[in-house]
Amino acid sequence: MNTELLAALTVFVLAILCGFAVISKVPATLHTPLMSGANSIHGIVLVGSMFIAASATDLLSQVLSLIAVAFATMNVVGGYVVTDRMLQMFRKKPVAPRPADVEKAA
Amino acid sequence: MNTELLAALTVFVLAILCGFAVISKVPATLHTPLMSGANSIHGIVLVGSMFIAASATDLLSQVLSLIAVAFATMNVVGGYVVTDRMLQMFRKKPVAPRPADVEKAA
Amino acid sequence: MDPLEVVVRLIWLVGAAGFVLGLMRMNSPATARNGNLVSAGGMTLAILATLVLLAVDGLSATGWIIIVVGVAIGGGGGLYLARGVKMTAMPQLVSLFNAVGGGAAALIAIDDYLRLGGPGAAAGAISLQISIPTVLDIVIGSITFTGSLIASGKLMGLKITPSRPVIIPGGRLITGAMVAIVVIGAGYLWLGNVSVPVMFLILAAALVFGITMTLPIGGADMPVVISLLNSFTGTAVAMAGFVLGNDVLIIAGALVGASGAILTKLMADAMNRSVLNIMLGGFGGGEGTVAAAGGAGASVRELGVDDAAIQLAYAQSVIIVPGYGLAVAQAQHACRELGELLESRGVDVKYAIHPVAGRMPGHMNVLLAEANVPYPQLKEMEEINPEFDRADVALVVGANDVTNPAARKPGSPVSGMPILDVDHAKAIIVIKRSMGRGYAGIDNELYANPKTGMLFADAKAGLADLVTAVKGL
Amino acid sequence: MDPLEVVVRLIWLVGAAGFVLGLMRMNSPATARNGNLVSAGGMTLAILATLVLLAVDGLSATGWIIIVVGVAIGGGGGLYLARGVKMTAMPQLVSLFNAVGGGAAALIAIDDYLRLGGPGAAAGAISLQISIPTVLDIVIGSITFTGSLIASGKLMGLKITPSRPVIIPGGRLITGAMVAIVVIGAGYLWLGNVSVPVMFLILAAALVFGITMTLPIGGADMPVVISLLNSFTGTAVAMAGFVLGNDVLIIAGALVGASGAILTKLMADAMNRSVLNIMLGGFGGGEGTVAAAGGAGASVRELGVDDAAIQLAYAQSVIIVPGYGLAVAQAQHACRELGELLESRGVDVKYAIHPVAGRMPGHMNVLLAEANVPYPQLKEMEEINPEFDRADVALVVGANDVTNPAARKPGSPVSGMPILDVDHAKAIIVIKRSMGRGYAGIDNELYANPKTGMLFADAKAGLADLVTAVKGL
Ligand SMILES: NC(=O)c1ccc[n+]([C@@H]2O[C@H](COP(=O)([O-])OP(=O)(O)OC[C@H]3O[C@@H](n4cnc5c(N)ncnc54)[C@H](OP(=O)(O)O)[C@@H]3O)[C@@H](O)[C@H]2O)c1
Ligand SMILES: NC(=O)c1ccc[n+]([C@@H]2O[C@H](COP(=O)([O-])OP(=O)(O)OC[C@H]3O[C@@H](n4cnc5c(N)ncnc54)[C@H](OP(=O)(O)O)[C@@H]3O)[C@@H](O)[C@H]2O)c1
Repeated sequence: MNTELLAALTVFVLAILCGFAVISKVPATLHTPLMSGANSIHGIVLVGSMFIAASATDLLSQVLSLIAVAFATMNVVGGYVVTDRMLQMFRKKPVAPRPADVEKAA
Repeated sequence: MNTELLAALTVFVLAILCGFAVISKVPATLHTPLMSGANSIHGIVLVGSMFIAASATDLLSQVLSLIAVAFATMNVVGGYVVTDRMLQMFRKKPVAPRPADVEKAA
Repeated sequence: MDPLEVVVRLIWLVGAAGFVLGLMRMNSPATARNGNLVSAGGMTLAILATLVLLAVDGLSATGWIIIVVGVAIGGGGGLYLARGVKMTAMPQLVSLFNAVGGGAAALIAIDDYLRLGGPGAAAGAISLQISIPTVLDIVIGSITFTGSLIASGKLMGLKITPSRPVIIPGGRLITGAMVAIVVIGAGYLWLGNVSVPVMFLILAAALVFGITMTLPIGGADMPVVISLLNSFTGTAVAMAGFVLGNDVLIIAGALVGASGAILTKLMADAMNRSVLNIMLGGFGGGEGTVAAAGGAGASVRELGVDDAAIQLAYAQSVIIVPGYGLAVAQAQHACRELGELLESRGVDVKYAIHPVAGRMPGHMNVLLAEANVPYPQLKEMEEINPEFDRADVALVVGANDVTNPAARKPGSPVSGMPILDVDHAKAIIVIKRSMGRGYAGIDNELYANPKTGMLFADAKAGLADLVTAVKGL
Repeated sequence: MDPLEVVVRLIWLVGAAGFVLGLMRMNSPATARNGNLVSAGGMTLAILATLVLLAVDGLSATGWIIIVVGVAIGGGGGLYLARGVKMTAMPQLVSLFNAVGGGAAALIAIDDYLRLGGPGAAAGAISLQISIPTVLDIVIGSITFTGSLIASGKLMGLKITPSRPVIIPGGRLITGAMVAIVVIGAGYLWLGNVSVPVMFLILAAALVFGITMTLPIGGADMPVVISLLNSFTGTAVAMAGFVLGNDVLIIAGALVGASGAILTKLMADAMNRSVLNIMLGGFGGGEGTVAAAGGAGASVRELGVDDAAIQLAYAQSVIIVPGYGLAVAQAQHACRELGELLESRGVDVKYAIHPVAGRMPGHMNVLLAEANVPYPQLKEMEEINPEFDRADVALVVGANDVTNPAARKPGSPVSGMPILDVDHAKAIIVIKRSMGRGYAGIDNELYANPKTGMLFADAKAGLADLVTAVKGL
């Protein structure tokens, strides 16, 4: 085993431990948003997809990497937007109308 | 910056994140044991102390590394033992006497 | 390493830290939205840094086209779907996004394998260090891809993927065969052989496995299944990171893999199920079991709309208990209307939200928030339970299991699940269509309680009738 | 990398994982003890693997001697102290262990610097990559070393380190000068200069800084200070890891550095203080302020021992509220005796444990457990507070701030701190020596409450008198 792989393994294990530790006693109502938030994070695969797109020379590779980039971007963009929409539902208080708005209405 | 340092930095940052995540809503009664438990962990400096002991050639180095090894071992051994003693206080229920003990007493 | 690469890697590290800190903040309602933004910020940084690196390294015109077109298609599609979807359809969308993420991860490994083992490549063995993560990435990514698509389809109630458990004739056999192909194929490749056809065979088997694994599971269990597949995608992405030698993929992937696993367990625990049980297809028939009308419905008291309206209108305090039936009937707006009407008559109205009412965690919060029910009226289970003692009427709308007193006694499928103490109220009105059972498929002795009156109706129609009746008083 | 080194590094990784998982389990009382064992297991693995690596790499005889002798001395000493210490003296011991840990980390950097920059070394610049962590390690490690020793001494109440805040004449000036020396020295070395004397100058300044930083802080704030220094040691160890290029030191050190920082904040929050405030020496005079006898003691009702004994003996239920005074007077055994006596007469006795009663978190749990008070009788604040309404007598033993109703109103130093609702009991008996104030240095209007009777006595003597009196009834 070379140094690089060992370093990669170390990083892998530490990230797993982070993942275990990061989820603590979450109220059940946050389970779905949290799942959705984690779902967006693996959209990072877009970085990898861009790398294979950059080095694609034959047609097959180009097609595969195009699909990969499109898929990954969908994961990222859709994931974050839908999570944000879910979480909007959970704001503690309805935002008080700002004075300016009230004036306008009056 | 070379690859090695970058890898070390990555590991450093991930471990910090682990540290942040690992402490969640702890009941106040566990604060002291938790502090003591973390205190034992940095006794890992014993590993480093053994390395400098192994490569010490002049007297000054030898003395310094002897102190370092002694200090670090004290940190490790004392730390874990005292933490364990503290935590013994927190067991939920007094352990029921085992049947064997009861018989003996009878 | 040239300075640009060092900087890019440091930015990736910052991005990864953003993911961790973001997830941490998403653990509590007050900071959750901000946490998602932190995570998104980390993602943006990581992607921009990658683009700069590629640009400086001289990305070819074709490369640019692929990336721009891909981002445009994927981003546009994702945005369109995420913006347009109804609140109640969000879980299926999450599952869809999860599917494409897993697909992208698998594609990376496939592409890599074609380069190393394809016709144009230099002959020679592929080191274990590459072949292990490559095969794992292909297998896990493909299972996630088809599995999540099926899960999504089940939640949408598509014809080809009905929400009830689908028993395929010989399904176990097919699943078994697929597992065998994957295991043997992987072993063959890891022994040092290089073969593109075998890789494709593994790919195909994993895709089929994803389907046969998910089809037999009932629609009601899907949230847990989606969470599990989400964790799988994380693992696949981490494997892609090993294939490409890229730290940020490894970190983010492992993070999601691990946190997703914990989350899956929490979700299953909250509804008193074990993950293994769900994956093997347990009692989770969901609506499939509704047909079995309650045999214990011996001494049930039926209530007319007008009687119910009078009870509600002249109560001091009413607690509304929404459940899955409210969601199915899309009765949230009717529910809010009734609540407002009662409030305007001076009745104190509150909503009791059980954590697993409905079919996804937070289902009721999302529904009622969509209908603009004021947030302070929504009460979590722990908060509202002591108040049932003082409530005049508990109005149960399409909820069943979450009110079932059988949960307090051992020996039933819901035993041990904390429930809403509806039976402590002075009177109970239950709106549902029949004596049909809920998700757990068991009878509810609450309905036989002398304090309980049953108002048999579709939730939406029943609530609308109540509104009319109260207005007429 | 040769295979042995690979294996050793993997074992180190397993050890590090043990630390994280151990800390995670230490977050909840049920798993805490097991968590400490997991962490200790990881440590054992890491150390044994290191020994094997050194042995195979041909450790010299002198090397063996240093290690064996060092381990024997340190391990023996640590074990002796940890086994022998009284429960109430544990915080000072933790601080001592923390001091030696920081010292060891500093020694590693000192040794390394002597090798690279000392007379025998090849002349030439030391790269920033080494000089930055070396200097940081020396500075942080030394501050921790002396700072923790002082903190430990203060808690032991040694003459040279009295527990009250010590104001050194010109202290700020000295502290400022030390900071200047460290900053200038570090800058000098980081600019590429190599100089052992400058390194020793920095070392000396940091050692002095550790003393002048800690001396002015009151003994009562020490738990927070120790926790902060603990976090410092973690950071120093991580720096030692950078110096030696050793991952396991980096991981464990950073882990402790970060978790220690969070813990410090939690501890400070629990007693309603800010970390900055504490470090700059706030109101934390602790017993120093006791002298200021309460001026508000206008309408206080004094109670005789016999009256108090009658109230207690004929009550249905008594809640005992222990505080710092109980700890000072070492009255925990007398307290348990009284509790048992009352129980034997059919009185229902419970203990109300405020999370920050005493001078360290968990102080009361530890004390009462040592005196063998049955665990089920110890009630946490949230659990016991509703029960005061039904209690006949609340017996307050040497507690003050944690019962102060002023906390419910804004504008006092304790405002916002959750308190024990002692004033809800039908009658209140307070045992303390005088009208002296508690840690926060403010009066307690509870004592002026008509329901309250004051029994002025040392906690131990007072409780013993009560026992005698109750027996005589
Ligand atoms: N929240 C989650 O995350 C989640 C996920 C998966 C599973 N679950 C499980 O789902 C259950 C949730 O409990 P619940 O009380 O909300 O629901 P439930 O126990 O599943 O009961 C729903 C009831 O609604 C009635 N209903 C169906 N359609 C209706 C309509 N159009 N109008 C009026 N009533 C209608 C049904 O009775 P009729 O047929 O007589 O009308 C049924 O008994 C729990 O067992 C939970 O463990 C929850
Ligand atoms: N637990 C922690 O982690 C921690 C750490 C640091 C600070 N603190 C702070 O410490 C305070 C703890 O509150 P507390 O109510 O336990 O204690 P307290 O408010 O400090 O009051 C202790 C009282 O005990 C009395 N006392 C002293 N010696 C005594 C003796 N020998 N016999 C009988 N009584 C004696 C004193 O009054 P007399 O002089 O009249 O006898 C004093 O008023 C809080 O303000 C908390 O924030 C806590």
